[in-house]
This record gives sequence, structure tokens and C-alpha cells, in this order.
Amino acid sequence: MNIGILLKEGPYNHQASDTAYKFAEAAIKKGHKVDAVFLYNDGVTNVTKHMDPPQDDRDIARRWNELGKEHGVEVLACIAASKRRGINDDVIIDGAEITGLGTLTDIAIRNDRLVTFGD
Amino acid sequence: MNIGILLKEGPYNHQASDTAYKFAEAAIKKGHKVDAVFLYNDGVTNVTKHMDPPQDDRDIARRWNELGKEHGVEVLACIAASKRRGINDDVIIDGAEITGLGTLTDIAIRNDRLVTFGD
Amino acid sequence: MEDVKKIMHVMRRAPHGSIYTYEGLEMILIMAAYEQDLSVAFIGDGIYALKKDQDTEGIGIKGFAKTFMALDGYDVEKLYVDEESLEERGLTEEDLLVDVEVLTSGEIGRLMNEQDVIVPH
Amino acid sequence: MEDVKKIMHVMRRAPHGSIYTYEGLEMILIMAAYEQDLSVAFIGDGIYALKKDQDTEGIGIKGFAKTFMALDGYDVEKLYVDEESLEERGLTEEDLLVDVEVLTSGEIGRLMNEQDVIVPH
Amino acid sequence: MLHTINRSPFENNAMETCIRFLQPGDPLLFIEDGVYAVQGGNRFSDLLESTLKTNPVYVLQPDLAARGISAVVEGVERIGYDGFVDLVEDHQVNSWL
Amino acid sequence: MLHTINRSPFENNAMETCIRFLQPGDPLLFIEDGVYAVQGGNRFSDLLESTLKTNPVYVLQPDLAARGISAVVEGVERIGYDGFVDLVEDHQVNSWL
Repeated sequence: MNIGILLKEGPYNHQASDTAYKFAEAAIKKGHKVDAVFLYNDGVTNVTKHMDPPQDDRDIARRWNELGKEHGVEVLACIAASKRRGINDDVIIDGAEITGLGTLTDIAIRNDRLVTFGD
Repeated sequence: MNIGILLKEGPYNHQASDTAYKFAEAAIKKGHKVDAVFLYNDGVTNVTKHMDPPQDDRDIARRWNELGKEHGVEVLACIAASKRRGINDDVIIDGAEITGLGTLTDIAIRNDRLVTFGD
Repeated sequence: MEDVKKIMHVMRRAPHGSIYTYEGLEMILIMAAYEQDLSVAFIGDGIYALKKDQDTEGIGIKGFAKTFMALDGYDVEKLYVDEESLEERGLTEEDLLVDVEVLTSGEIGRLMNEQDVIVPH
Repeated sequence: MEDVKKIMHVMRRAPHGSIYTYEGLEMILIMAAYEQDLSVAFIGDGIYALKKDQDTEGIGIKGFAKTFMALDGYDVEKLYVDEESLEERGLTEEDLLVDVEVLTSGEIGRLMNEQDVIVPH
Repeated sequence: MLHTINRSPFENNAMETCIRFLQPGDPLLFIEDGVYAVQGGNRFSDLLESTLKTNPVYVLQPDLAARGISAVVEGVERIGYDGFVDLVEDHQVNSWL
Repeated sequence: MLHTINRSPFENNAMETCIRFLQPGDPLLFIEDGVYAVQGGNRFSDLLESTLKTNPVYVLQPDLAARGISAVVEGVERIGYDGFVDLVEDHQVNSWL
């Protein structure tokens, strides 16, 4: 099965980002293809590279980066939502990309499922 | 009257930032002193300098910056909350400052009121 | 028409207090160009997005209620409103800016089950 | 003691689903060093923060329930729990990690009115 | 103590919880999505009317206008941001977020 | 159609709204703060029990454990993230945020 994920909340403040990650991880382990994680609303702040959580806490940006690199998951942030919130190419992690809502539409069309996480 | 403001949500996603600004503006116009706006939780993202909203929309970071400059309001972001969310000195607007929760305690003690905005 | 998907956007938040409805509308406008089978369901506080006479000048936020009137021009014509949500809020179809289809929750629930994709806003 | 302010922290959110309770607790721990008259009220879903047997390993988030047990060591001893919130959730004092004072909403409301500052989390 | 409520009562329990803790005479102010509570003829009108017997109730007019609400329950007073500041001058604040 | 609910029923109306639109036979999955709904003996137990007569109900066990809940209403099935994926394999998803 091919899966797209839509993530609508930022890191740490809401559990949505954690649940989306755990879901993606489980889907990949079961042999499904996670095609892309599309970040919308405050979700675009999941990929800011300056994130510096306490040492005993998870590093959410790095986790998305690794998921992308190791399993070919595209990590995409909506450009309009990003601009509003001060996210641009200078502040996002390697491997993430800023793109338009047309890309989300393609993801919704080409995958078997679109699963949304938010609050 | 001396007023401290605690702002717990980020810009655009929730109205909290707008209401806090309108309240501060009205208080100043009435001759009160707005001592500080302390940013906590996702509120720390109010002062990211790369914010680039559509031309016909308000620029929330610039608005906080101007309130600080013109009326001596300290605009402060909690350091622990900022680090988690990828906010540091490199990405915040001039005039805003990253500081600890002790500063918020001082604000709560030295002002007549602490008014909280969030969601 | 193997490539046409049934995509329903579900609006459940009040406007202005949060950005979800507005950014949801931006998403719908982009998706409208892709010639999919789009619909929008207004449920709970989501129906407030269609309320007539919204004037956001005083809160300093750009209004967007009128953009819903433009959806027709983008061929987004399936706008469903939950009857019980209207009643509970003391509103009628007359209070809404655009022509909508008022349906029972059972009818909207059955339409949901026909969708390939549901996007909550 | 002109400088001592009565500051009440109000916990109304469930833990883990959002960070408010955790970051609220971080704030309380810092404020405790300033020798003010601190109290914490647990209302509604806020009481879940004190639920025994929380094990967050499976969701990959650091737990913090035990930090509430440390508040005593910081001289934060006024922990109030709303009785109706417990009952509505089918919980009793026995389900909570720490010793608290269970009060009626009227009693907590009157304590709120004595405060110089109320911080909602 | 001034109590502020900024969430729609249809979506969130903030209004009902706040009223449970409210002391007689304390002012209640509805802002942001909270203002839907004061529109007449909805599911919360009874609760609001009984609260009005013991407490003054205010609503932020700019938030009402933004949401297209003109009719409000009788006895609810409309104020602007300056009226909000006046209330804060007279009371400490308890925000029910 | 798989319906997911991630908000506490005590704070937010997502569960009650979702159940109003739910078609018989469709699975319901509680995640995140939504899991408080399935703890036995609370205000929502009756609604949940009547839903169980027409729909399968699941709860994400890691979220239950994180919140210290062990007793759940009879008939509710505990699953892990892999069980969540299985449900998504069988159904389109409707998230009631």
C-alpha cells in the first residue's frame, strides 16, 4: 500500500508529530511505502534545523530527516504556510523541501491513502 | 497600572497573538505601562525574523518589534521553549530577547497585572 | 476516469479564532485546479465560516468569508451543511453567505463513506 | 512581606497530547525558587497529569508524572484537585501519584479570588 | 477576578468549567471564538441567562463583528479593547484557555 | 471508513460529533488524548457501550499506557501502531481533529 501523510501541528507542542512518526515507522516496517509527509498549518515548523531539545528528549527534526533519508520518504512543507511562520530554505533541515499545495494534491491522488494527524 | 503579558501561542495559527497585541495597544493608549510580553509554549515563534506574510496581511513579528521600540515593551521568549522549537538568536527579530523563566517570575512580581493569552 | 478521486474537505472550526478554516480554503482553491471530484462539508463550528456580515476590520485580521462565494467559479459546487449544527446554533440557511445543501448527519455520513480522501481542517 | 505574591497555576489539560502541562511544570519549578506563595490547581483533564502508572515509553515521549512528586521538595505544597473533575472521570484520590487536597469547585473558586496572579497552562 | 473565555462553547468545555468556579459578582468576558456563547437562541442561552443573574457579562465587540453576530442575549454588555483594559484595571485576570 | 479521535471527550466535542456521523460497521479508533474515552466508569461509558453494539472500537495501547489507564470498557480492542496500520490498509481514514 502507498501512503501519504498530512501533518498539521508543530513539534513538541502537540502529540500529532509523534503519532505521525510512529505510524510512518510502523507502516514502513510492515512493508508499505510511505510516499511523503506533507507539513501544513503549524506543521511546517517540524523541520526547522535549529531545534535543540534537551539531551534526554527526542529530536523531532532529525527524526524526520532520517526517515526521509533511510526510507525515501519525501518531507515537504507548504510554502504559503511556511512563509507566514518564518520558515524558509535557510532554516530547514537537509532533505526537507518547501513546495506548493499542488504537490499535496498529487500526493492525495497518487497514493492509496492520505492519513491526517493534527489537533 | 503596570501590565505584563504572557502569550502562549504562535502567530497566525491562533488569534491569541492578535488579541494580545490589540490589548497591549489599547492599554498603552490609555496611559498604562506595558512592561513586557513574555512568549511561552509555541508563543516563542512570534518573533522569527523570516516571517513573510502575504502583502495584504498583518506582519506579526514586525508589529511586536515596533511595539517594543516605540513604547519600551520588552519582548521576551523563554529559552527552553525556544530551543525545542528551533528558535535562537540567529532567527529572531532585533529587539526581541531570549531569556529564562526567572524573568517571567520577575515580571509577575513587579507588575500590577499578568494577563495571559493563549488557546 | 480512473484518475478522478473523490476528495472531501471537512470544516469543523470557527473562523478567525484559528487559521484552520482559512488555510483549508486555500488548499481547496489549489485542489480545484486538478479536476478531482471535490466537496466541502461544514460541520459543528465550521458552519460559522459561512455566516453573513462578517467584518474583521476591528480584530485586524483579513476576512475570507467572501472567498467561499468564489468557490462556484472554481467548479467547487458540492457544499454540504449539517442540519443539526445549524439548529444547535440557532441559525438557518438564510444566515449563510452561499447556497449550500443542508443534509442530515446520516446523509453526510454516507457521503463521507464514498470518499477516497477526507481532509480535516 | 510586601513582595510575596500569591500565584496560582491552573492545570486543565491532559498530559502528553499537548505540552502545556509539562511546560507548566517547568515554569512552576523555576518560580519555586523565588519564594512566592505558590499553589497549583488541577481542574478537568488537568487531574490526569497526576494519574498513577503512566508509562510513556511506547509513545516515545519523556514522562514527567514523577516530577510532581518532587514539588514537595521545592516547598510547593498547595496542590488542589477539583472533586467534580475526579468523579466525572471515575477517579478517586487513590488513583493519584501525590498527596493533594480535594476541594469543591466553590472552594477552589474562592481560593482563585485571593490570588494576585493566575497562570493557566 | 475577571474571567475571560476564548473558546466556542460548542467545541470546548471552557465556558461550562469557568462558570462552575465563578464567584458571584465577578465579571465574565467573552473574546475570540468565545463570543459565539452570547448569540441569542442557541443551546447555551439558558446557562448564560442564569449566569447574568449573579454576574456581569461582557463581550468583545470587534470579535462579534468579525463573526457576523449582531443579536446577543439581553444584559450582555459589548465593549472594545479599551473596555477590556478597564476591566483589567479593576480586576486580576483568570484566563480559561 | 476508519474514524480516528484524538481529543479528550471531556474537553472537546470530537467524539460526540464523530459518533453522530458514523455509519454502522465502521471502525472507530481512539488515539492520543482520545483514549480517556474508553476508560470504564466515566461519563462517556454509556455512549461508548451503545456505539459498541454497531461498530468495532479500537484504542491505541501505547497511548493508554502513557496515561496510566489499564481498565477499559469491555469490547474495546487494544492495538499497537502496527494494528493502526492494518486498519488503514483496510479502510480510508477520517480524522476527527
